[in-house]
Amino acid sequence: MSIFLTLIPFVLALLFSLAIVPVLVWMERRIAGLIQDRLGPNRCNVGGIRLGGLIQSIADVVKLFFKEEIHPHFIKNRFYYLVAPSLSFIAAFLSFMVIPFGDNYNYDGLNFTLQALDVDLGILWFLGFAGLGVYGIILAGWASSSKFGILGSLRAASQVISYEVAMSLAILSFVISYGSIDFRVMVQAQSETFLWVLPSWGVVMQPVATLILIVTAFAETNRAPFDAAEGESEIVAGYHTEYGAMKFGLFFVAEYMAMAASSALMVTILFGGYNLPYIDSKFMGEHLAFMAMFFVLMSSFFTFVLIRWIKKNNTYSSVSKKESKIYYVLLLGFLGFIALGFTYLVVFQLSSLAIALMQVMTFLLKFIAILFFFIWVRWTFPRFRYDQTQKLGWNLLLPLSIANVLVTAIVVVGAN
Amino acid sequence: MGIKTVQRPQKSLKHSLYISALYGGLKTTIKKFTQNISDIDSIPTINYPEQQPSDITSRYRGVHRLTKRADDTISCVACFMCATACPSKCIFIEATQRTDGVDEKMPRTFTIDMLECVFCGYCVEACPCDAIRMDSGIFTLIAKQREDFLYDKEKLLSIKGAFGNEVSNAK
Amino acid sequence: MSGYTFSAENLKEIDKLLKRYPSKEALTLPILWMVQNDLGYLSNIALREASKILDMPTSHFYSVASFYTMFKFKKSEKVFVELCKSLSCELNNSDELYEYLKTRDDIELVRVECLGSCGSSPMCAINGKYHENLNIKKLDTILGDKDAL
Amino acid sequence: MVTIYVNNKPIICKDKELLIKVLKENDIFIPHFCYHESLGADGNCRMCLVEIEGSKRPQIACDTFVYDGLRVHTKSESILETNKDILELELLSHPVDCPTCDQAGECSLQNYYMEYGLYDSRVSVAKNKKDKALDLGSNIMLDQERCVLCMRCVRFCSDITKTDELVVMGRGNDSYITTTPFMRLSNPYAMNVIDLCPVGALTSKDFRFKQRVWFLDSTQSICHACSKNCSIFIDHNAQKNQNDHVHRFRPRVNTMVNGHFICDEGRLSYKKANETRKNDFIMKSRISTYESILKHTKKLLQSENAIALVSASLSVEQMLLVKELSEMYLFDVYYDYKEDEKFGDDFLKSSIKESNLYTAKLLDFKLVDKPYEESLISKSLILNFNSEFISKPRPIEMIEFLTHEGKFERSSSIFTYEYFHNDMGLLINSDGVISSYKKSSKVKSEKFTLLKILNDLLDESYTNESIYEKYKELFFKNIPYSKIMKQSQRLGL
Amino acid sequence: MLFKNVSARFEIENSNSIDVILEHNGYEMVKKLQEFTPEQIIQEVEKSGLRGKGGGGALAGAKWRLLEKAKGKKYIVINADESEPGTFKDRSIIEKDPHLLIEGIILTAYALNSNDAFIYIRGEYQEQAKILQKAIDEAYEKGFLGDETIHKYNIHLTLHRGAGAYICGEKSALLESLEGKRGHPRLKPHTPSPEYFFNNPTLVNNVETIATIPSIIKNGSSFYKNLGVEPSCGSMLFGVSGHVNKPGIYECEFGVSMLDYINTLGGGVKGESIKAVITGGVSTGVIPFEIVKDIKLTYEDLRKAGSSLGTGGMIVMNESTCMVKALKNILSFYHDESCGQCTPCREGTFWVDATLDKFLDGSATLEDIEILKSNSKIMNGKTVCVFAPSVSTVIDSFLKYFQDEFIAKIKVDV
Repeated sequence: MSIFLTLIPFVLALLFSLAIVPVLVWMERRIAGLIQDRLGPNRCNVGGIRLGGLIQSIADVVKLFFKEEIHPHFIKNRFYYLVAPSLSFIAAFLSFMVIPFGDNYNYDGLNFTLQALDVDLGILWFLGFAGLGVYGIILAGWASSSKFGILGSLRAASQVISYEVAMSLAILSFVISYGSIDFRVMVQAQSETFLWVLPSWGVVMQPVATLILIVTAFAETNRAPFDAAEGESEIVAGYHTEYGAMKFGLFFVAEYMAMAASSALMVTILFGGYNLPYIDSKFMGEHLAFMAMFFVLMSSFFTFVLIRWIKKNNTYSSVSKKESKIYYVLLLGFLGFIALGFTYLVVFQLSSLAIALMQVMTFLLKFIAILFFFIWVRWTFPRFRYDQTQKLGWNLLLPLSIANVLVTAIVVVGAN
Repeated sequence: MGIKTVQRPQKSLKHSLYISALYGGLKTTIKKFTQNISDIDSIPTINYPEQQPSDITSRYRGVHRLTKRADDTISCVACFMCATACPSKCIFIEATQRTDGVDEKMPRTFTIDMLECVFCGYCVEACPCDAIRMDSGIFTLIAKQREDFLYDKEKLLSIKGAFGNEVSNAK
Repeated sequence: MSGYTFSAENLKEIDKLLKRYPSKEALTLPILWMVQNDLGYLSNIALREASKILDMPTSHFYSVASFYTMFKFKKSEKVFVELCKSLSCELNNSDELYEYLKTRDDIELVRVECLGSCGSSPMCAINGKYHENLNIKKLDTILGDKDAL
Repeated sequence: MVTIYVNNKPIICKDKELLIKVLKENDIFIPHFCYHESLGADGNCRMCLVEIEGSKRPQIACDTFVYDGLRVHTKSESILETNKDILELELLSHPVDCPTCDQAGECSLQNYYMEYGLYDSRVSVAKNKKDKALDLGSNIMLDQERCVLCMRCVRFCSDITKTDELVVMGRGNDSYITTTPFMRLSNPYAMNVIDLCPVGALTSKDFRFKQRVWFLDSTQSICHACSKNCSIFIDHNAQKNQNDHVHRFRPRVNTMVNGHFICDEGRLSYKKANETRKNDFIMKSRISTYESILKHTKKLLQSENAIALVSASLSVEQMLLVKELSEMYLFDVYYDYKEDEKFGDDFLKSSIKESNLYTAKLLDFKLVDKPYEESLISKSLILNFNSEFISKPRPIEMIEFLTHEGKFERSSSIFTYEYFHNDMGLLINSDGVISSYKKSSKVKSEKFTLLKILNDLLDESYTNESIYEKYKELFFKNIPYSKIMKQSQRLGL
Repeated sequence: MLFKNVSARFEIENSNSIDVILEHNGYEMVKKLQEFTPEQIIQEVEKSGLRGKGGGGALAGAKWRLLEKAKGKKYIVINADESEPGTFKDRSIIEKDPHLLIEGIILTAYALNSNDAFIYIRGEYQEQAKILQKAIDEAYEKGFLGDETIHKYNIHLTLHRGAGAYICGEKSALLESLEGKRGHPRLKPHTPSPEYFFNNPTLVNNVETIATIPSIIKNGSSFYKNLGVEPSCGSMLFGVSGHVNKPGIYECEFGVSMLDYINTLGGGVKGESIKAVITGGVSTGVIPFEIVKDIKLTYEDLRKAGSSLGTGGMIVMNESTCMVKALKNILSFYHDESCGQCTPCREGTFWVDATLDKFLDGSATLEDIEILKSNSKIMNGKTVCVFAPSVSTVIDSFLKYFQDEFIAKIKVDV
């Protein structure tokens, strides 16, 4: 049992990083569709179950797995060519490993950390591995022996160099504010209040650094509007022009994972991490029943909203009614499971587990919201030109972040 | 003389911060998103292929076809104007002597590689004989292998126009 | 068509003319006339013979002969009527004659440009002989008298 | 020398020169149909009307002789108007069947229409009907409707070949060009009328409907059909997804060699360029690689007692490298040639069919006669440089350098090299004129050139230029390479 | 009004026979040939102000001088290729007094030191050629022509028959034809020079011009000079045809009123009134009655009226004539007769002819009038010879005076 419980953080990390990718892809497509007055993927199904099109992403993954591997003949260095996507993937994956999804929890007197890798230097790890991701890209571009590839990777590399500095400095100002580089400490620091009413979230404490962090996070992950590195209108697909099948898939997954990691980072240092505002683990432990009730009520509210929405909108074909019924059953079942689960945990006073569960749910909610924001931004803003990207990075964000660090340091030193 | 010089708008602080513009953009898209998600049926969508589009007009650039003259002979004279105009160089013609007395020259082979075609319609514009048209109304190109996308003369001749006016309008 | 030989009389005439003109080439038209007067048309064999006499390519004879309207490349057995269509004749109703002659199928009718009989129009030349101040009745009698033609 | 002013710009030219010639030499646009450098003026097309100061009416440039101070305008409004009107008349009876016309793309009517016309047709009367697609013989098709009666073809047959097959028949608007009745075009230079014809009236039956000319790339080259070495353009192209294909040879103006024309046989010899060998490297009837066959050859050259036979059609540079090779490995070089008395004439056809015999003699190669057969007895290796006259009396090692299929495919090792249409080089013709042929920059060559193969055998890296320069003092009267590239040079006999 | 100089012997019966002619002062001057020096004859012709009667009206003396100065064997060619519709004066000389022509030729040849003369007669004149040939033979017989002549001057005269090409009336085309080629006019020399027949300097003169010579030599230059009105000296065989009661050839002095000529000699117009007159063969253009009534028959007067005297063959048209049809007739003549050498003429004549067809079948539009005008412009002055410019003159004159009739034929767009 304890081994099982030890594995929980890993499983969660895997879920949040790897398993979120198909969901993200689905979200991206559907949101893009809805923003653009389209429907997005909605046809792919397993036995009539379409999960709103989510099956499409799964089908895509399957397709990518089984596609023919093509190695262009002009690629001289097969090893680097093959290692590049893996490098990107591993870097993105590892950077996720230090994100805490909840407070520590106890079971049977054992203490578990809700963090895949229980390290104290969270931010440094994150920065280290997030920065490493670009090596994969550079290697891919170079090993492709393709002009588009090398141009894409050069763009990506220069972009990362330009924005890494500003990002680090922005994070430095958070580190100064929170006085720690440990994510968990940061989260706890954010559960307090600021100016009596506001939650002391990073976004409130450090608005400028927040802005810088968000912008640089976009740039770091090569997301629109900073995706000149794969600007298909000029350089086909940038660094992954010569990649196909699962090799491309790895880049694809890595990109989304990097995005997920960035979101997780933002949740953690800007939006109070796994905590609800004003409420920390201690408070939860003290008002467990009330909190549980709140969560169950919230869940049922969302469930009923979702059911109403399905009822109204799932009119695609004659089988949709049947499908909807299955969804109702599943959703209600899930709700029932949550309600029963909480009841069980509350009744048997497994407060630590209950708190962990609630915190993971909170984290997930914030996480999805940030991801939504990522997607929303992508389908709103046009791509920056390469020179504009550089200008923004060096001329605006860098001085701003330096100034912010200085001001923060002065305030913190002055306050102490 | 005819050039009007337009002053670029002066950059105000509001402009250079871009905040309001960013906000405006995000507002527009989220508005669309919420509107659409709350009433998905309001998105005008054709459930193709169960539902077939009904709004294809004669100007729609569908799959090419070769027209015939009033006397039911091929109207193409293999002048290569289409192949010359083609930006993707996907029209392959071999000319030969025409023996049916209608004209001097006709294509022996006339092949369009539909996989390379970008459906720009330049070939139709270029044709002096109204011999190639894109008025078939066919918008789906499906085949099981690459070779099937090579539309040869017989195939192109067999495609019917979807909007009447079968015969070439050339003199 | 076994061949064509110029008559002795013609050859003598050619010899005489050769002395008059500065160059052989100038005899083209006289020789063509000889052939046409002889045969009624220009036959290929005769032209080849002519080209030998004048030491000129045959093509020259075709080119020159086709330039002039009076040379014929085909033999015609019918009565050859050249009806003037120029302005003076037209003003004096040559059209009427034309309509009439069109109905006759025993003649080969050609409308030609001015034959220089404007003062005695309308007119036509039948087998080269001028008939002037015509009207349908007069024309009818002329054509009726086959022997006189 | 006198100074004339064309559109107010001074031009210095010879006195009493034809104005149109001066204008053309100075690249001043002057439309014309009947005038041709080789045939002179006829004055019938009236396209070359120019305005001459001091003369009331426009004058034709092909009947105006220049004198000092002549002031000519070719672009004044009235002249442009006049040219446009005359062009309209030229097009009046023209069927405008450019889609089916092979001349489209190199047609004077089209070019002038682009220059002066671009108007909508005003013609509402029925066009004259004449014969189309007449086969005149000698690979020539005539379309009388397209003819503008410039008489270039007729004048060519009467003035240049003096065969008088073509003739203009009829008068005025009904006149037409045809062959003399019961005659067909049959002179050995007949196809030149295709190039002479400024419109699409005379087209080549051989090239008919094969390709549109705007797809063709032209390369300056030399005809290899006889030792006259007429300058030609090779018109070739590679269609998408296909190999390069030579479509025709056209004469290239070279006053030192062939003037404006080439013979029909030379013109049709382009077919040989499309029949080159498929397999590149053969060793004992098996497909092999360049490296291995090179190694094999070097080994043989070092160990065996060799003799070489060269084709007298190799270029100067190729022969020079063969000479280098023979000096390195100490073997004798022989050549042979064919003489066809029936083929030669005093115009553009030479009875010697090998195009570079002059150089073979110049380099002291030995003429094949009895000693060659005798010397074979003691030899154990024959090197054959594309010669047709090779014989192989007994089983003997043989290395062949071929452009086309050879006689001894089975028993020899073969290097295949690029035929002249994809190569560059120098040739010296039977009159001792050295000319250069160039390589198209557009063709992607798959085969090696003989120069490259020989360089590899020699372990040297001569270029066409460097090998020539090395020997120019010795054999070529010190004429610099660059000068030959620009213009043929006379070496003298 | 009627004046008899060249036509003096026309009325005599069998006037084309040498015996009859000899009785009527025939070959009078030739017999006295040796009394004159060649220079004297040339001077007389020069002084007389004799103008070429073939249409151009250039001074004959100047032309003779050009030839006289030229080097080489000289030839004389008599242009009897009279093919212009409305013109038939040379025919009357040939038919009625061929010996006058021969006499003129001998005088001219003597004056210009030429021993070979040719008469180029149009192919259609078969009967006339026979008459002329007979006359020549008679002259040879009587010793006026040949190697040993009674007047001690050797001259050979050859009759050369054309074969039906109007353009051969143009002197350079005539020489081309005489040389045995297609009758294409030659490119004009850039300086004044005589014509050349196989590179030999050659005089080409009209039949009537040469036929006038004997009378000038006989009566002296002042006699001829005093005829007519300066600078249109002398008399001319004017012809009249078309809508007149007495069509024919009547010799008059220059300066006679055109209307008088038509009414008295021509016997008046058929029908009610004169609508228009084509003044001197169809190539001279048309003038309407308003101008006709004030005009005198001189070169200058007619030039002023925008026409020209041409060959003096008038075609009279009465009020019933359709001018569109008349123009169509003339243009189809030009279309038929264009030699096809120069593009503007070859295609232009075809186009205007075909355009006129459109007027006649009622399918013409306003643009077709523009086409006629622009073609008339392009045919003027862009060609080798004056054939195309005449077409342009004709079209211009018809459109100038009778455009209304053309517009009336235009299809009315509904």
